[in-house]
Amino acid sequence: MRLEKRESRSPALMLLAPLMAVAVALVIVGGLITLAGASAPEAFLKIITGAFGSRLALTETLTRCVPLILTGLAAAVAFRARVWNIGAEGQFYLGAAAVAAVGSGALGTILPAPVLIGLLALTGAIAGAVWLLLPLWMRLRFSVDEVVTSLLLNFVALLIVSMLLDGPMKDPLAFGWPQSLPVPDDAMLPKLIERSRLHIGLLAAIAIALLLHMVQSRTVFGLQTRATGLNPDAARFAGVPPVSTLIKVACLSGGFAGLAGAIEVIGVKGYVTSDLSPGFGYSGIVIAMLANLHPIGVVAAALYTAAVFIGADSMSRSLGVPTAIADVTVSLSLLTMLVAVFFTQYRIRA
Amino acid sequence: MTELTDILSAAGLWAAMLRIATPLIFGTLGALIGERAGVLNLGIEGIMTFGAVTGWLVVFNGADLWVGVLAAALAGMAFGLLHALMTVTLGLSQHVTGLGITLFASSLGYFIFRLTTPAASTPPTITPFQPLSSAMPGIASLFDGGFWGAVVFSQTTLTFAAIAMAGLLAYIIRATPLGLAIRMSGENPHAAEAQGINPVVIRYGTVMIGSALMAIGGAFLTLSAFNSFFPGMVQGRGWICIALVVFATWRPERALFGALLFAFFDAFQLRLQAVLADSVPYQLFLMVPYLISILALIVMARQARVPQALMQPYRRGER
Amino acid sequence: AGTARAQQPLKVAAVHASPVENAWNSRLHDALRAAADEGIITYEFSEGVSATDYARALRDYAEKGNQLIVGEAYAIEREARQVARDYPDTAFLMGSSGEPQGDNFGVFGTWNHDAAYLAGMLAGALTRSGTVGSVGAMPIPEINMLINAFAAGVKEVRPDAKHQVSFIGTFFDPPKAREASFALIDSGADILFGERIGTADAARERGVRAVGSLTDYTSRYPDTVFANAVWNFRSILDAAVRDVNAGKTTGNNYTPFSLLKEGGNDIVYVKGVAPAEAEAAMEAKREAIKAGTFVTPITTTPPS
Amino acid sequence: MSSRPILKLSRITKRFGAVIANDDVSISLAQGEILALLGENGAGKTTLMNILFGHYAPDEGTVSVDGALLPPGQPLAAIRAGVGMVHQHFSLAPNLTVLENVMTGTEPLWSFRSARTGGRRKLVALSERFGLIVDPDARVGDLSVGERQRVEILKALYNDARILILDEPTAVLTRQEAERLFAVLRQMARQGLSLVLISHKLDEVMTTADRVVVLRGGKVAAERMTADTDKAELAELMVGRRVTRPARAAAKRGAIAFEAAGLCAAGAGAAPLDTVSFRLYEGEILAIIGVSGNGQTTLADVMFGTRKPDAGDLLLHGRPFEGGSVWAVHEAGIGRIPEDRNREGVVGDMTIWENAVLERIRSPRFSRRGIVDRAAGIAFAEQIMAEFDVRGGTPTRRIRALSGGNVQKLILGRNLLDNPRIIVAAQPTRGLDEGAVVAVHDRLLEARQRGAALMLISEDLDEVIGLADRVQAIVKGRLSPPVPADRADPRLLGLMMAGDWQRAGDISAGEMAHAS
Ligand SMILES: Nc1ncnc2c1ncn2[C@@H]1O[C@H](COP(=O)(O)OP(=O)(O)OP(=O)(O)O)[C@@H](O)[C@H]1O
Ligand SMILES: Nc1ncnc2c1ncn2[C@@H]1O[C@H](COP(=O)(O)OP(=O)(O)OP(=O)(O)O)[C@@H](O)[C@H]1O
Ligand SMILES: [Mg+2]
Ligand SMILES: [Mg+2]
Repeated sequence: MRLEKRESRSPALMLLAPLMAVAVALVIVGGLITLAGASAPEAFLKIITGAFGSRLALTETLTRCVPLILTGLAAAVAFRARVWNIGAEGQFYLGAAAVAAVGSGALGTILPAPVLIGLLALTGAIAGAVWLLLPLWMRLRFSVDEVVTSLLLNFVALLIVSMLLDGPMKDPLAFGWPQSLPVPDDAMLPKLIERSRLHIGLLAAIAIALLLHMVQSRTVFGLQTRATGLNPDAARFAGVPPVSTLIKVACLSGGFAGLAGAIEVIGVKGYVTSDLSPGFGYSGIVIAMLANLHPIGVVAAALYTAAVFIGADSMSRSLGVPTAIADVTVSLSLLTMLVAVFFTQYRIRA
Repeated sequence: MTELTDILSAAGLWAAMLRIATPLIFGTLGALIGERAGVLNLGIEGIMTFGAVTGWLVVFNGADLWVGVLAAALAGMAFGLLHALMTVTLGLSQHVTGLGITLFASSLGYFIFRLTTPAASTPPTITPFQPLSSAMPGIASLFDGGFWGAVVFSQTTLTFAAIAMAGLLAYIIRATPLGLAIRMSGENPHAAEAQGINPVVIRYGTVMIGSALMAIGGAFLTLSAFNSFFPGMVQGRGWICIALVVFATWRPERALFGALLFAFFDAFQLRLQAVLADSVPYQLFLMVPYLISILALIVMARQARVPQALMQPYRRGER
Repeated sequence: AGTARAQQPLKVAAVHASPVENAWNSRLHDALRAAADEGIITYEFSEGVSATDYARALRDYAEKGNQLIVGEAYAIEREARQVARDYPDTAFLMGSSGEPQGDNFGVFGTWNHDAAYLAGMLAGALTRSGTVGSVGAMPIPEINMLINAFAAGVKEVRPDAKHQVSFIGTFFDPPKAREASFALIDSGADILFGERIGTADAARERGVRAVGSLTDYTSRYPDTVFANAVWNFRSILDAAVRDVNAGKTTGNNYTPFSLLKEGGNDIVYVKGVAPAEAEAAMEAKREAIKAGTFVTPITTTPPS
Repeated sequence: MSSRPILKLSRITKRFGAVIANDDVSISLAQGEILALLGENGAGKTTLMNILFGHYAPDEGTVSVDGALLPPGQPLAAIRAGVGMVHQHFSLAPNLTVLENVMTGTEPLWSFRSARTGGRRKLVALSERFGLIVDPDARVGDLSVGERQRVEILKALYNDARILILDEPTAVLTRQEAERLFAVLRQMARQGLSLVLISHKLDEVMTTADRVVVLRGGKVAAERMTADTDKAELAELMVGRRVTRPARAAAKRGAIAFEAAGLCAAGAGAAPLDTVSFRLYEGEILAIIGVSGNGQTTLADVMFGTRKPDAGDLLLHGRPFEGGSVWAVHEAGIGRIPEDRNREGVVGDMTIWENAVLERIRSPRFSRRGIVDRAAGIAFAEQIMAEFDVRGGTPTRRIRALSGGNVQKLILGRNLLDNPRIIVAAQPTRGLDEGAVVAVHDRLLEARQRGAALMLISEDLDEVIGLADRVQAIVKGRLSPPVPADRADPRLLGLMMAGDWQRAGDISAGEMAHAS
């Protein structure tokens, strides 16, 4: 028995594989739910209604999509150029912290809202980019692989943010809780739907994904970064400047992750805490992989991931199943989906 | 200043160092052995959590402590098998799979814990491993009151097992044919195959054994360091292990040293707090192992001693 | 309308940021379960809810028709208050260091400092080394005032006593709390005030004594824990349920129901461990607090 | 030489998806025999040997050694049966020592200690016996290519191989290294080892092998005793039609197209250039020869624009030229054919059209304001494929699907289609089969005929003698004076590459003044 690369992929397969993945995940989750004494079919129904079945469900699913799309794009754009950015989590936090630092300062009070929002988004993106340029610099200067360095820098970033929240950025009115000063109301993104958490960041994230897709498929820059990722030597021979290409890619990737943090602050939270992200940076990596590094695919994969989580979380509340079922469902369906994506590319031959 | 020397000369500090280091030693060795064969296992954080749950649950339901350790190891192996299936056989991206397994194993562990333990307002407890001083009072009494007595005999058997494991792995990797086969699989699996070694089997083996060690490291937290399980109690220790592997430049003996060094910082930091209150942010201490690891990487990259096939999938008959 | 509603139990939900075994949450959880058992309320809950999900859980419960939602707003003040504005017909009762808001956002603090003070008096009488220690999560006001009250109690009976504190930087890491406790014992403390779980375990292992906080730990650590500064959420809950059922505003500060004189906190101790005269002095102080003649000092700055 | 067959491959068939790599192949090998396996790129030689060694399991057919069947797909069984393989691409671990590389897998995995002392003794004895000298404790990553080749052979010998397979062992060796290797191989055969040799170099085959098997399209096309055949026949058997290397016609030498004076450049990991001077004339091929590692890679890099010179003057059609930029070189109308087509020439996972336009993507012909004109790129690729006979794909398929020869034709095509006035070609036929070599040579000579100036950097002396008008040798980063090619023979070129320019100069004396 061995694996063999498929010559072509039939549309039926491309449709069937993800469905199989969902089915397998649901069967296992269904078993766990039954163990917990609830009815599996009812639970599945609750997952769907929990993700899409009400205004709250839908807006919450979409709200959670926003950071996932951006961190997914961060991973996708980097991986395509073979920059192994595992550090989106750290970039997310630094982006968020930078936004809170700038937004809660004097600038936050004098600038008009649109300018302020633009400035803050840019600030977050820059902070995130800088945090990825660091491991990239180590790669270019010392040939240190960025997989491990960018991963390690996540924890450094989180500790830095935590230190800032205990120190200079601490909100004196937060009763000692380690959280930053809030950004002014002017800096908060307008809501898409009133009485919900859904903000216009969603449109921005989707627009960025579309734009990125255009850039990657139509432009010289897209062609060149793809070449650099696939074969850096050949790209260099063809006159693609290797260092500046990698730097541009890192700026985009770190920028997206930083922007995700920024938008989480000015879209949802209003300030920074050291538990701002439930692993958005890491989820982004898996999402990018599910999407085969395709920007539009990232939007779909982010929606899928968000929906599964929100749905399962809500189901756990409705049926009294332990809350952890939500994370079990998400992680299982990510793992099965990874395998499904694999089998769209390979077949088993006896 | 005298406070510093007081802290440093107290046996408690050194005993704490050994205790804090133990799960890190297990975890680091577990990650290291897999990486030596070419497989990065970022599932460590989740596998440690699952080991902590499993070990505890088994003992809570009446089994012997060592049965708990064994159960944790087996559970770890199961996740190792999953990781190997996905990364070795299917050749899926190792970091993505590992991150997925971390989320899966920790949430599943938490879920099972919730299902199987009675609702209680304080967490139910077990009787954990006892320090050597009570396990072998005869020998311990010889050292009674002494520095060594306090440092060594306050540990449980698992701590000594961790240290012995570091020595054993160092020996295996350096001096045995198996160790050579592992190294070859991590450096160039094609070359290993050309020498009649099946790198796939080696990778499965090391990932599964490594995951078992990680799970034992997790079980130490519930069976020795503490007596109950809490969700999230692994608290990032797995990630520290990943850093320590790099710090150790993929050598078990240095992994032992690295884990002890980190544990020393942690124990020292806690004691310093008691006297110095809050003059230095504790986060700075916690950053140290990560920063040192990055430094180690920079120094080492020149020597190119990173396993060359680390994270590269190997599929037979594909080019 | 009030009496009609009182017929059927109030729909209550709680959102716990930590697992329900966490000492603080367990106090809410126990009180809510007890009230549910008595048929006063129905109770459902989510636990281990991260900050990102917290506001959604609140909204979800509000949408599902719960009349009172109990939780902790500490780390998500701004969002929690927005939720309360968005769901004006639902009552919220949140652990918070802030002020109540509007008609439906009530707050409460965890004030078991009276009991901590009393436990400190026993500890002060018991310590041989003259050094006691406290292990806390983070230096936030509620934890500070608790540890400060304990230290003040110690010093009332033993003015020369030394009090050391260690913060573990996280709310939930029992092995770490245990290590921090060892560190305190190493530096001479022979009685530990365990604001965090893990402390009493270390004390038991080293053969020193410990004081529990929030919950009664005596049966869990029989020879180690001799006193507990127990906090009873039930009095707060009852007050809030009363207000909801009566159709009154719940935008109140319910913290005073935490006070010893309201039954919100009290010392639970093993008689005969401390010298009889120390127990007597402590009981006298307890009566004084009840009578209002003594007000336990409230110091929210970090202890040193 | 005994004729007892020690190895038998019977009716082997192997498919990869739709491709039939081996189709009912049967081969036998006698003890002490050297068998050469010939065939075009993609004929299935490597696949067949991988089956013999157990890397692949055949779809049909069997392998037997000494009459005993080998279980399919188990390298260990093949090793135990005495089969050793030196792979087309080295399979060594650079971070391990020579001894460790050799000893891996030779002992029972579960033994408590690796018998290193005994292993070292055996290795040293073997290397002395066969003249394969290498330090057992050296890190393999620090060894030269030739030394690594020796380690590969020692690995096989250490396992007591009685049958040794060598897959294109000389592709990366210098001529001297290759000759030394063949001497060792012949000695091994005399000592009773049986060998299978894969090579595209017919000279090597003729001088080393006893017998030749030719594969074509996965089938055995012919079998000959070396004594009964010649190079021309073998070439024809391989390709399936008559192939003759094109002859160089007389061409008119024109003006100086490119000139370098006192050129110095540091090499990254490669040897640097030390005050190098040369002239390229229109209608002429200047060959640069040399033992690899003497600076030809750096020279090529400078000509390709991927390396900036540190000192010296470059003149392009008499005007100063900056260099150091791929774009400038491209704009100057210099065609570039890289040394390693797979590493530098193409991006395997991109399409044929993208590979065709990648280096000229910034030209307004293929992009406007940063937006790629896909239609123009596809049209360009179609034109190349038609004119240069690139077979095996369409413009929108990934280039990985093409064989080496076709990839090389595409690279030639994208450069030659616009009739550049200067062409720099580095090792343009390395690893190609005879048919592909002829096609490439045809194109290069055609360009010379229409007046282009060519620089040919090559280690293949037959190629140089067949194509070049003048030859310069590069030794330790310095260039020898040029020698006219019609006076050059392998002996003279050998002297030049050895750095003995004085004697080389004497031999071709009289022609020197004329040549420069
Ligand atoms: N791993 C593989 N997967 C798919 N197809 C393969 C694989 N290996 C070889 N092939 C196919 O088998 C055929 C024979 O390839 P092989 O490598 O044996 O050729 P070769 O004769 O060694 O060529 P060369 O002279 O270039 O080394 C190729 O045309 C290719 O289609
Ligand atoms: N992974 C693969 N899958 C399918 N076919 C392949 C694969 N690799 C190579 N081939 C096929 O193998 C044939 C020869 O490939 P190969 O790489 O051996 O070329 P080559 O002529 O040896 O090139 P080079 O000399 O540059 O290595 C081609 O026809 C190509 O289609
Ligand atoms: Mg081949
Ligand atoms: Mg080839």
